[in-house]
Amino acid sequence: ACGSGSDEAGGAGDTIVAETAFNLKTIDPHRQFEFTGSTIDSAIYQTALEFEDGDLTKPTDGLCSFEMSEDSKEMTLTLKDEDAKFSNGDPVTADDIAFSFERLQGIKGNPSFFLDGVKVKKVDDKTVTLTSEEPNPALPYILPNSSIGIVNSKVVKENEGTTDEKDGAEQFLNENSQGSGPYKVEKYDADSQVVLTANEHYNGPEPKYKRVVLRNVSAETQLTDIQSGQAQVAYDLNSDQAKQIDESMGKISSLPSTRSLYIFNNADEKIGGPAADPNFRKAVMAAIDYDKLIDLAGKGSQRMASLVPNEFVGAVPKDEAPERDLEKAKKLLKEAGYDGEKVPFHYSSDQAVNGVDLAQLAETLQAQLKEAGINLDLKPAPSSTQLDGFRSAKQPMGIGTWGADFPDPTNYNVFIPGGDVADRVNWSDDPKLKKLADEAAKAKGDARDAAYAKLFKATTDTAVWIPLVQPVSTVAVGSSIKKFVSNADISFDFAKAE
Amino acid sequence: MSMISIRDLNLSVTAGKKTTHILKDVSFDLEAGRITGVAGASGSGKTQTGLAVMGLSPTGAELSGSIDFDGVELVGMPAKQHNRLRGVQLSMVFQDPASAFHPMLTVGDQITDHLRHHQKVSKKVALAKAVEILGRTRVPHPEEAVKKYPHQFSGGQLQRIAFASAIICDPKVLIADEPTTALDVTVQAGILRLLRELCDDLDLAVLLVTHDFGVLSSVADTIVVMKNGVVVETGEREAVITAPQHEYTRSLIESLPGAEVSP
Amino acid sequence: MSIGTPKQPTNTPTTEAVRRDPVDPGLKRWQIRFPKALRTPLGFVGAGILALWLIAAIFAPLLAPFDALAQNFPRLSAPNGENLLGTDTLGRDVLSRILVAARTTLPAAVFVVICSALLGSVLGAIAGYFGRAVDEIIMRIADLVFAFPTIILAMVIAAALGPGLKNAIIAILLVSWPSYARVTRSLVMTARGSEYVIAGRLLGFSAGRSLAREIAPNVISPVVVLATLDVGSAILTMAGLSFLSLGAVPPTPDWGAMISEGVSQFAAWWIAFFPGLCILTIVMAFNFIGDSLRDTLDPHTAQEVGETTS
Amino acid sequence: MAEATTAPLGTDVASASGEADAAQRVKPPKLHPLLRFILIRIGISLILIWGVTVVTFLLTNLVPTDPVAAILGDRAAADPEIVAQTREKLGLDQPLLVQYFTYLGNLLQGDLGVSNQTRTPVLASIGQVFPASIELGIGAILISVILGLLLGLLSALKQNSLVDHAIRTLSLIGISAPTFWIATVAYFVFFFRLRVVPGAGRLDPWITPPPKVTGLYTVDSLLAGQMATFANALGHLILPSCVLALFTIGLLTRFSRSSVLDIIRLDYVTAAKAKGLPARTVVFKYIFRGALVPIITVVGLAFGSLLSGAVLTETVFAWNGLGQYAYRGATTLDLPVIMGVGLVIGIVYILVNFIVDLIYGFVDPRVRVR
Amino acid sequence: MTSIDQAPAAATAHSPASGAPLLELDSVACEYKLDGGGRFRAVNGVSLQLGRSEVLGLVGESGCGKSTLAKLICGLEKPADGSITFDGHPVRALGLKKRAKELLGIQMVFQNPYASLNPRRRIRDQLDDALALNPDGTWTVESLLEAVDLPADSAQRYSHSFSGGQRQRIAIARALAAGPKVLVGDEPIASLDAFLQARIARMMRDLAIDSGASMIFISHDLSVVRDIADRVAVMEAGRIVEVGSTEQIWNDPNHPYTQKLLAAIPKVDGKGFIPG
Ligand SMILES: Nc1ncnc2c1ncn2[C@@H]1O[C@H](COP(=O)(O)OP(=O)(O)OP(=O)(O)O)[C@@H](O)[C@H]1O
Ligand SMILES: Nc1ncnc2c1ncn2[C@@H]1O[C@H](COP(=O)(O)OP(=O)(O)OP(=O)(O)O)[C@@H](O)[C@H]1O
Ligand SMILES: [Mg+2]
Ligand SMILES: [Mg+2]
Repeated sequence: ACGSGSDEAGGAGDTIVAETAFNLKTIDPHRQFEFTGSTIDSAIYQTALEFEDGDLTKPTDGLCSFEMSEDSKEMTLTLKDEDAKFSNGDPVTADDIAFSFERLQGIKGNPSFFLDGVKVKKVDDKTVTLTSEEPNPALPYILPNSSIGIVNSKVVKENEGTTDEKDGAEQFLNENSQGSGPYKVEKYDADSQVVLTANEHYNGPEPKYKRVVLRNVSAETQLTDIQSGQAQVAYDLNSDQAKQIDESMGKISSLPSTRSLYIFNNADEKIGGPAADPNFRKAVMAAIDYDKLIDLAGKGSQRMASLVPNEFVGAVPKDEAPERDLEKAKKLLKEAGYDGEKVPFHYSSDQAVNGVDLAQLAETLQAQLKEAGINLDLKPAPSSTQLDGFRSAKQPMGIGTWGADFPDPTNYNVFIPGGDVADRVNWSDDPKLKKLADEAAKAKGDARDAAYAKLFKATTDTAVWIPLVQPVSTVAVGSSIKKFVSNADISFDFAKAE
Repeated sequence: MSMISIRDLNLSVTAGKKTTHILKDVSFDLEAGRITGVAGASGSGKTQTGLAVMGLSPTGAELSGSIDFDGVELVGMPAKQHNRLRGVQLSMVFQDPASAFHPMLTVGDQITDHLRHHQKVSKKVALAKAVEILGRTRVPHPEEAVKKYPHQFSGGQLQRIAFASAIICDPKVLIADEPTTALDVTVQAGILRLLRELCDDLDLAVLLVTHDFGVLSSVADTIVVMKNGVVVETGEREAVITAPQHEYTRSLIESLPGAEVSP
Repeated sequence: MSIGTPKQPTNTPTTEAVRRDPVDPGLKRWQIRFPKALRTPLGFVGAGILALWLIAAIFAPLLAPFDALAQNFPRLSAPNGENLLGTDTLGRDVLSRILVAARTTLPAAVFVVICSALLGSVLGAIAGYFGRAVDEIIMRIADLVFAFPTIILAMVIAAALGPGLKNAIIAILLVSWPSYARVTRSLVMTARGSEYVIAGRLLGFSAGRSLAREIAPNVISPVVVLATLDVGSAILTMAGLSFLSLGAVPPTPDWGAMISEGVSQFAAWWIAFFPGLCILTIVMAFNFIGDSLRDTLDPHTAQEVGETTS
Repeated sequence: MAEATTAPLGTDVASASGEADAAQRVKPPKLHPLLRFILIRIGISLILIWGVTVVTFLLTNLVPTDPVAAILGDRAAADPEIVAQTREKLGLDQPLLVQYFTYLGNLLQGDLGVSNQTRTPVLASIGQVFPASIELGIGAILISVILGLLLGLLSALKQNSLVDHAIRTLSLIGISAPTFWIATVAYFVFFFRLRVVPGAGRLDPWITPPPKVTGLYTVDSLLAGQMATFANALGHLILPSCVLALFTIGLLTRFSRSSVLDIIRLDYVTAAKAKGLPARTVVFKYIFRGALVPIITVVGLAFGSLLSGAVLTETVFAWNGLGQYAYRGATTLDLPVIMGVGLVIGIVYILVNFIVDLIYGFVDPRVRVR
Repeated sequence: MTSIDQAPAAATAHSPASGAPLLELDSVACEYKLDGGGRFRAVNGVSLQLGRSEVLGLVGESGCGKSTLAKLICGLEKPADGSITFDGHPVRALGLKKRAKELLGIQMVFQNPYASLNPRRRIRDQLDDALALNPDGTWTVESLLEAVDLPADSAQRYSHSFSGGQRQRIAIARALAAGPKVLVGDEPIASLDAFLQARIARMMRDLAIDSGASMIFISHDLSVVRDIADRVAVMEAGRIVEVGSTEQIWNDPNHPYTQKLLAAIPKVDGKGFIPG
């Protein structure tokens, strides 16, 4: 009665089965803002710019080539890929590019902020310009995002697509993708699975796997499916699970994650209690056993000296990361006058970030801080409730996560007083940081890197945000796939798998 | 010659470690065309005697002695063989007609299933026979009655149906366990008359279990009186009632209400 | 003999003798019956297992070889000489955690069952005794609760109130009272119509008195039996909620949560296997005892209590 | 004696009083009792269903989370203007009662709302996942009814024998085991170690589901004549439905045992034996039929525990059914999903028990009205 | 003399003129709702009187409404029509209320001895409850048990250790303990075996008359009724068809139904004659 086995999986021929625990609201590129959606959209849509071989510091040409004005205020995109065709055979034009940008901005979806303050203008059949009022050096890092995928404007408009809030093309786009990428949607079911088939008009190399089935399953099932050959790609394995995949079953591809894990402390004394005291916060920072956290997050995870991932421009060098020092922690606690009272510690109980289970992380932190005499009162909640509480700035302490929207330090400005996220811990004012931020905004080239590093180092020193660990993004690939591309840009490239 | 002759019948039931003797050396005869009435207070073993003849003693019961049925020994007879006699040669009618029928099966089905099983007749033939027998036991509208369910009949009617079921295979022995106790006196009279009639017409050997001396006095030909599993007196109807030999029988009769006992 | 003139009762022979009860009549009926029930093999085994668990729970701090919260062992080590049942994903001793978990699970389950038995039987008694509108309202609500599968309703309640032992208990309480209400109602209704209660009413008993004096003693033992069986299902539901991470909040050790942790670590089978075994044995113990107890009830009442406590 | 045989056999008084009975009827019943019974049951079911809508509505209003934030996502929720707009669009600014009637109105139009998490209409999603649970449920019910009844019957017929004790003990163990644990252990042993059953899910992932007719893969694949798909779907069904059935087997075994024991004691069974009927007939025609009526009721109840079990089992077997959908809804506090699932499950449960009542009414000629 | 007339209200205003019947039923009717809808008139236009220290037998076949009538008298059913008066007080349906003091003089002995005693309470407690109604009475638990021919140690036991006949005697004792003026026996002997029936019935009569009470004795066993009743009422399908002294009913029945009923009683004469 054996209906499975890796041999048969190989025999399943041109289908690739990929598994992840879904967080999927839509695959309308201009609305999607979650991992699952962008995984799918990056296989369906092409973008104006791309990262060179997945190196997040090197934006390069995609559908277009680009040129940035001296003052970083104007970007000119020139249609480069003349043969690019949408899945219905229509060629990609400058109209499509301009429409896609305008639609992203106009429908006010989650990713609309990407092009905040940018004016889109089609110059001619080959050229589109993007003009910003303020210098916008991050733009080349933003455009490769799959949320800014280029859609077939003609078809989308025919199906209630507009560039304002009246847009009604979402459902159409979920079921009938309008991209020029290697795949198109065959079946969309946000609860259980999404099936992609090859786009026969794709002008790149023809993918070996003509069908992609992306299934919604839990990490533990992903593990057994990879092991048994039921699935070829698994996105959510944690380090312990990844360890169980041996050579015969498949390979593990690890990349530094673009997501950061941190502890937040509320700066308002009424809400934060002890956490509002810098000495207490610094004590927490000194009480954490970072090596153990690295162990928990698995091979390839790294120390962080700020919230900016180590690979990004503006990252603070790893060796400046905080270290454990229990003596110091105890001393600081004494200074803070902390006498062991319980501090509520919030986190999403149902969330794992690149295989780091937040519940486990919280338990680990609780045990570690205990050694310094800090008592955490764990407050787990489903992500949505948890997020609610955090957003309304009512949580004294807890675990936060941030995934880079685009690989540029400006993406982390939200953590500086005045930024959205800083508001959530009632941290409204810090003149010193303000000054550093202004300096960094003006800096250019290599100076920019250093200026931002300085800003974020100073931010970490306040210990409002305590960077914990930069996890590792793991993709397990079954043994039936012999060759594949997996990089920081797209964690697994279905089209290039063989 | 008697149809059934019971000799030194002993019955004991073992439950757990406790053994109770229910029947002790019971002996009496049933004869064709005669009604033998068994009387006794509650718990004296009347029902168990009847069930022993049918081979339906409770599980864990130990039976010894002899029950001779027309030359065949029933005590110790293998269940399979006994089963071939039950319903065919030996039949039984129970005390409460309402609970002796399955509530979810039609009356016609229930009074013919043993006929169909034992005599391998078709359902149609069996039903035709059922209608005839129901007519014989004076159940009103027999053709419709076979299609009805037990709850659609009154107690007296059901008891008539039970008699029909008992005689449908032309048995030689009929055991009636308190067939009228659950019925009103007026209905009782009809049933007693039916019993008498069937016994005479079909030459049945009837064992009538009852604790009602009125009933015995009306239909029994022979009376057996039991006390705590022991037969204390056996004799002709009139003799036993008018001139009881045993002290126990006398006290039973004297305890009856009113002045029905004629001197 | 003239009609209508009663005779003196003659000294008739009587087959009835005063039946001696083998049990000392000085004890209340249910008091003597329960230990008797435990003398059946199943009841005995159940009581034995339960006793072991009680000892384990009470003396857990002494019995547990290590601190159940301390993460100071190598993570995910298989059962060995030091960690008899292995360690979990955070390097905690599984055996110690299992023992400590019994300390929350057992009292919580017993507590929730006592509460829901009280709530349910009071409501059921009111519904059964007073009938009519009160009965309709209470029983329709009970039907409604029945219309949702236990775990789903409990899941929604627990999710709404937030995870945590307290909320899990509230959730289970809210979903489990109706079975008591049903049983009590039907027992009370039977009792209310029964001749001994009517006899009491004819003697001028008030509703309260007849409920408390006449009916309650006849309802208590079935409810106790039902409750015993129900402790098992409360433990199961509680474990189910923790399995769905809606139960006890970490780091409090909890069997359901341990199983769910183990599920993600298939290779480390010991993490899930042993807590599951604990749940199985303890639920079994309660079911064994409850089952033996039920056998001591009379058949009608046993039917009320049902084979279907789930 | 001659007198006795020739005298007219007067009609039984009981039948005569049947006529009196009619005379004593003050108001004859207007409806056929069976029809009346059905109407009453329908009425009760409708009231219950209405109650279910109230309960789901109230429950979800207890949830201390703002659905707007969940709908909008992290970024958009930061904009108070968009938040206010969405609130208005969803009618969340209305009083509770108005919200309830809007909800009820939508329900009547088959609109169960849209999931906050996936933006998929709840009804459509339930249409997707429900057949999966039904397939699993039917599999489990079949297994548990067949095994449960047979074991119960066997156990009762051999009361107090070794077989009886063994069956009773096993069924007690069956209802004591946590389903999710058994599921995990079974999956580990039978799939992971022994590989005798296929893995999680309803089909091997690379197999295209058969064209949807009923949504049950086994049935649909047969309809489409895809034997390989059928075999695959059946293979996937076996382990989860066995695991799920474990509890209900125990339940039904115990119940049918006690039900059969009750029947065995009855006079009509002795009467059947006294007719010399073969044991087979006595057992199946008389005992079993009598025992079946209460058992049908329990099958209805068992259905409820199957749904409960499904939540936990489906999680382990990645069975994309109602249980998993409910679990996702509950853990993400996806209100429309929770309400939708609660409603559907409540209605299904009520319907199943309505049908059970009807069967009860039809099977038992003494149609009973509560 | 036992009495329950301790309540002043009962002793004063309503004191009935001597010679007035103790219990009077005036064209009483009772209806039951039927399962399938509609109503069933179980008792219809019944008028009856019960004098002091009198035993009235009520006979009729199964289902004719005897128990319903008994319940009406005790206030356990609501009359659809007519009125019942006890000792000058109207008998009202009990409902969920506590029974009115002045009606406590009506007590009942039920048919099923296995259900009429509380299985979870000691016999003594149950008797004490009844004795409490009648503090001035001469009865004690011990004397009651003696009167019904039970060993004194019975008081300490629970009902399950008694046989049917013994239980019925306890039930009689309980009813007597309350010092009733009317004792209603609803087929109190029906579930006993034939040899016990007469004995228990006679015991009931003696105890009731000795304590100054009247009794309504319901039975479908005519010979027992003949044995103990002063007057007999014959009931058919919810109506009383004939009332008369026991002698008159037996020797000279007027109503054809009564005649039929009497004719159906088998005689214990050993003559082999089937009645009816
Ligand atoms: N299945 C059984 N197992 C054990 N003892 C039994 C069983 N059936 C009956 N007895 C006992 O056997 C004795 C005789 O019972 P039986 O039923 O023959 O009495 P009976 O004379 O028919 O009484 P009744 O007039 O009450 O029907 C009683 O003491 C009874 O308790
Ligand atoms: N609660 C009830 N609902 C409907 N009908 C009832 C109810 N109680 C009794 N009846 C009917 O009323 C009629 C009289 O019943 P009752 O119990 O008074 O008869 P009875 O003379 O006491 O009969 P028995 O001798 O069998 O005790 C019967 O036909 C019965 O079916
Ligand atoms: Mg008998
Ligand atoms: Mg009656």
